[in-house]
Amino acid sequence: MKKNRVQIPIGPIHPALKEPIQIEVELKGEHVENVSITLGHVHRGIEWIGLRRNPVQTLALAERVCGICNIVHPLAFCTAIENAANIKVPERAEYLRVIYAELERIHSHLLFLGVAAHELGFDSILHYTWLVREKVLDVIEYLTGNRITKAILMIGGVRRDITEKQMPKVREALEYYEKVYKKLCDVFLDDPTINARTRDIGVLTKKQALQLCAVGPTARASGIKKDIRQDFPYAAYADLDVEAITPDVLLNEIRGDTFDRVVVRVLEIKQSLELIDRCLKEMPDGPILYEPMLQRLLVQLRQVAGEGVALVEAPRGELIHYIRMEKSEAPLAWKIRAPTYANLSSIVPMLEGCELADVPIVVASIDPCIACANRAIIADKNAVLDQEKLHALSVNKTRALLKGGSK
Amino acid sequence: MLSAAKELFKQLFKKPATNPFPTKRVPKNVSELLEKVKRGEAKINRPIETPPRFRGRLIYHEDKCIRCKQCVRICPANALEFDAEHNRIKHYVSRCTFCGLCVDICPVKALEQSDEFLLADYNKDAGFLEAKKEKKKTQ
Amino acid sequence: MGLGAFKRSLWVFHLNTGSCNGCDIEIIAALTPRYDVERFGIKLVGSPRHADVLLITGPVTRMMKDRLLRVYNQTPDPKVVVVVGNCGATGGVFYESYNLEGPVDRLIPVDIYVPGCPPRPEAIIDAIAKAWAKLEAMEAKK
Amino acid sequence: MNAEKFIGNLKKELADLVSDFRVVTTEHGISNRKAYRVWADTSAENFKNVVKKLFKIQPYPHFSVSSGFDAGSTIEILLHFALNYAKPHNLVLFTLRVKLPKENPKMETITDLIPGALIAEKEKREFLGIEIEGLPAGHMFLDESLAGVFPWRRDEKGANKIAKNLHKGEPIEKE
Amino acid sequence: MIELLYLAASSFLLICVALFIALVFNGIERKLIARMQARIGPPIIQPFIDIKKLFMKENIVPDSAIPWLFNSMPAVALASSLIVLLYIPFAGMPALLQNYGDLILVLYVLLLPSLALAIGAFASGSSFAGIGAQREVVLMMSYEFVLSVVAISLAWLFSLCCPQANAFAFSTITSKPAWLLVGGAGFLGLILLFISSLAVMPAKAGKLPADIGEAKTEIAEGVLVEYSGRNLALLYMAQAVRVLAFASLIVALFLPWNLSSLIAIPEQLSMLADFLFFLVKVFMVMFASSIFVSAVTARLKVDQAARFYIIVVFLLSLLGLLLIGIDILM
Ligand code: SF4
Ligand code: SF4
Ligand code: SF4
Ligand code: SF4
Ligand code: SF4
Ligand code: SF4
Ligand code: SF4
Ligand code: SF4
Repeated sequence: MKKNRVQIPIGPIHPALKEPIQIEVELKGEHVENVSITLGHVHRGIEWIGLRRNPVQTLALAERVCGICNIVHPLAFCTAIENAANIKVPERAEYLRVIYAELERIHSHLLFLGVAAHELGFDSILHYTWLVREKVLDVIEYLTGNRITKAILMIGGVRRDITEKQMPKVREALEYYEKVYKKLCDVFLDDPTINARTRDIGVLTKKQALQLCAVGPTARASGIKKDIRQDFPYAAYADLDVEAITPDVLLNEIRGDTFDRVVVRVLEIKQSLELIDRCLKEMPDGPILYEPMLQRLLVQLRQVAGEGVALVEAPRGELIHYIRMEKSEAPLAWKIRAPTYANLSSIVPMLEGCELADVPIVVASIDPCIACANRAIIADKNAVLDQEKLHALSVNKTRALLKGGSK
Repeated sequence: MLSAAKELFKQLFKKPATNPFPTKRVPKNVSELLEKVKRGEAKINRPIETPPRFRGRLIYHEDKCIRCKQCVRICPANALEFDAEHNRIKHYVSRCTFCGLCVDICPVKALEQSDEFLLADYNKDAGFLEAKKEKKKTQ
Repeated sequence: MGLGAFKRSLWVFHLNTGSCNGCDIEIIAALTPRYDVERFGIKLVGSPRHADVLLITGPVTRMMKDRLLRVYNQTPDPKVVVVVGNCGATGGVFYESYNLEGPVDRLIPVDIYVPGCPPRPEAIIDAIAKAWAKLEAMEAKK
Repeated sequence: MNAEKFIGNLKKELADLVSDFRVVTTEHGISNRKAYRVWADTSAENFKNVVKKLFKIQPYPHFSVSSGFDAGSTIEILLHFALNYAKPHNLVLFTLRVKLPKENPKMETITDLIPGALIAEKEKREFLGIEIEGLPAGHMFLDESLAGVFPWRRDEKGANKIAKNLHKGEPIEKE
Repeated sequence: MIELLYLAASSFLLICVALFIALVFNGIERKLIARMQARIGPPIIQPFIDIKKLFMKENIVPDSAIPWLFNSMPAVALASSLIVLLYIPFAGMPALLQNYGDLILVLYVLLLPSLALAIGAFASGSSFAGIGAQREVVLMMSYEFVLSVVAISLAWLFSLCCPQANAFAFSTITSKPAWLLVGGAGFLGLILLFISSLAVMPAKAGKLPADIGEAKTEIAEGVLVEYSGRNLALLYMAQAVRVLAFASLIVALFLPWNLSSLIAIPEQLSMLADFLFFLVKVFMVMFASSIFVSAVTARLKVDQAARFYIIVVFLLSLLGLLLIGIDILM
């Protein structure tokens, strides 16, 4: 329509992105010609702060890497320290960890569905999913004492048990979700407008997903059967034989588009419900902490010299924490890599060629939580990020490095 | 679309899911309303109930405290300070993360968490924890 | 002119200056059916020009400092600034860092603080009630 | 391929490129299933060859991230790879350590092999002041005012001098 | 002279009443949408409160804007939406300005608010607003075709049935319900025309799934982004009146029955009853075409919406025209 290009900065304070991140899309008419991403707006230097505090204090900090996945960050942090210090977590605690983590996944995926609907302008569904989500928040608050920040994990176990008396409420919530799950499927998978707005939009091929190190539902929607819960034993997932969900389970095909990423998340809600149910049934009795005395735990941690690394499947994908202890109060090194950090690069190929109207939903479809990605990374002021990457991609193609990777 | 449309249409005739805290609508005059509530002439709706484990505002039992300062040392947000002048612990509500680590570490249970969470204030230092308060909750 | 209409039609602009999202999702939750602040005429708007209330979360990172000031200036008077969550009020758990310029009240005047990490949605509603009370007090003085 | 066998392979392939090849296992759950973490050291010259070798053993090695810290006289960079993925319970978490001299920390980029490593490499450059050869020159990405500051350094280039205590409203150095 | 004064006074009265009704309907709409979303929702008088508040706020003109254009367009938008109402026969009463314009004119005037909005947005100099304005124009072009087909079909129908009258005049069109003039095929054709007019409503009203010009998540309120205070209040009212005007138009064209002609009502009350009945009809039209639809749909993209109007709805209306043609000619 118009020859000259318009640059529309989306963010850092754009209504579609509740968090500050700057995505600059260059438009030709309504079509996206060029994308560049700027981060760093919410960089708080968490890792650096963590090097000034003892591990138990840092646990509270890890919890505030992100307000949405605040089980998985402490979980990865604890697992890394336990790995460094050779701490064996009691079995009951491992099951409790899984229950809390899966409750969080349900809340996070429902939140995603609401946000996705909102990005499509479908606010009625935003209200519906967030109303449904209140139930799991109630359960989380009931078990941990707060709706959002759970403060439930502790190095060597969990801080609070699920007592027999609390079981009925948890069960009731599971039943409630069994019931609404069908409706959620109807709403998200059969709705013509949602379909029209997400099918074949923002495609990420399997090859691109591999090259850009995509993780979690983003990778699975492109057909990579990666899921840390399935691949790498941690907590009680070692006993649970989780299976990675790809969209072909439901649709018999994989397109790697925005719709597929919605499908994966909808199916994972069901999977989480089943996992919680199993854990409640199979959870063994026993202690929930390796060392119930906080003081003694701290003294012991001060003696640790060594390093540990942990992989955890967060709602948005693989999360990794690395920690190095050197016989002192505070750790020597702490590195967090949250899933959005890994998935962010995937936005660029997804957006190329999209229309402006698709930008919010495509960006939302990796379920970005910039809080985490930013805690350490910084930004590109120019449009370098994508150009470099596209260049790298083309280099890669010629080298034909992919053997098993392509579709 | 049809299933969503049906759900939404049905909802028209159902009761809304909203908890009308503190009043259903903006009160004509808030200060007057609060006065009336005090006198027992009017009632405001309760917020959604907090569960027994809820981690609200801290309560400090000065008489139990042995001044070991463990809580000051563990607090991740630097919200607790030892007030040497008055020989007691001082707590900044507007720094607290409500994590409960201080409660866990206190050897004599001189700290506990109440169910109080309606803490909004015009002054961020208003929340200093000065005197002990009885825990309201029964559980 | 009476502030009555102002009180019953607060339009809100939400700005994240480096929070962990915890407070932000509770703000959105306050809009959803369980809490529904629209019954008070409260509406989340997409442009600071339409706003009467700024809801600020987060400890203000280096990069967001200028934006915070700009948004504050873009908001037409009269306006109310509410800081949601402790990291915006004091820095909270992030109280020592090399990339923070906060807390918010060092940069712009703040009317109401909502302690919590994050506060429950109803604590945010409570803050709104306090805002009404403050507006009434302002009017009474005139 | 199960993890044990995969690790055997890995060890054989990397034998002349790495030193201190360690396998650490932890056990989880009632079934005591093992999780495998492999650690290995290599030199700045060899590290890229190791990464290339990984492509031989694993069709597309998943690069998770690189960590790094100031160890006093050296800067250690750790590259974390998730190998043998998509095989239930048999993922191998491989960490490759490269020690760089503090005076002249320099390493090659791997973005030509793994484009997704871009952000992690930039992060190392910004936070530890490592020169990454072949990584397109970007700007200083931390805010302009932070030029020359590498927050993760423990020496005078670190962030201590600019850090603030928000509760007190003063620089941290004063404490 | 007296005549003219009388006209002016009654126009003024009508405008006030219409403004009031438009805002009440807007309040009801917000309430109903909230209820569908399981919320309590704002009070019905919320629009009045909002507008009163907006008038109290500062009116900011951005530096990049062309001030006179930027400031005048909201008033133009409101005025033009109100004027439309003077042409439309309200509740069986002849329209106040019925001697000064016809259906064609009304359709044109009804375009003005959208145009004013687009011009104001261009004048604000914001790129968000610019994109919003572009979209608004594209959309406008796509649905106007539909409306012209509807107008032509009706006029054709009436020109054959009442050859002596001006077929485009409202007095003709509302003199008897179109439905009574046609046989089976034509009836079907009218239904199609009715449906296509309803389908245009969301776009005309700026409601989902076609609120593309304001798309909050993409372009931050688009055309409205730079407006504040008084200007925003005027635009808000213009929006509400525009919906009312278009809904009244649909009612006038397709649902002209009066309550008093259907059931026996005492003479003194018949005016009032007709008026209320008219409002009910308008509301039903709004509910079916705008309120309910916007609660249960996602936002379409401009090209999707434009394609929908140009292909689906346009064809539907053409088919309606064809059927009516068949009916008349055979
Ligand atoms: S309604 Fe949605 S897009 Fe709009 S400001 Fe709120 S969260 Fe953002
Ligand atoms: S002396 Fe006791 S309280 Fe103090 S650090 Fe040692 S174990 Fe902890
Ligand atoms: S992107 Fe995720 S974390 Fe961020 S506001 Fe949206 S839902 Fe919350
Ligand atoms: S991806 Fe990161 S920021 Fe987002 S929810 Fe997960 S941990 Fe939080
Ligand atoms: S609850 Fe946590 S943050 Fe609050 S004072 Fe206690 S330890 Fe500190
Ligand atoms: S830990 Fe308990 S006893 Fe010790 S100083 Fe704190 S409150 Fe007092
Ligand atoms: S029980 Fe433990 S924590 Fe408590 S006073 Fe004794 S040694 Fe200290
Ligand atoms: S106050 Fe707490 S929950 Fe809220 S944004 Fe800050 S750290 Fe997150």
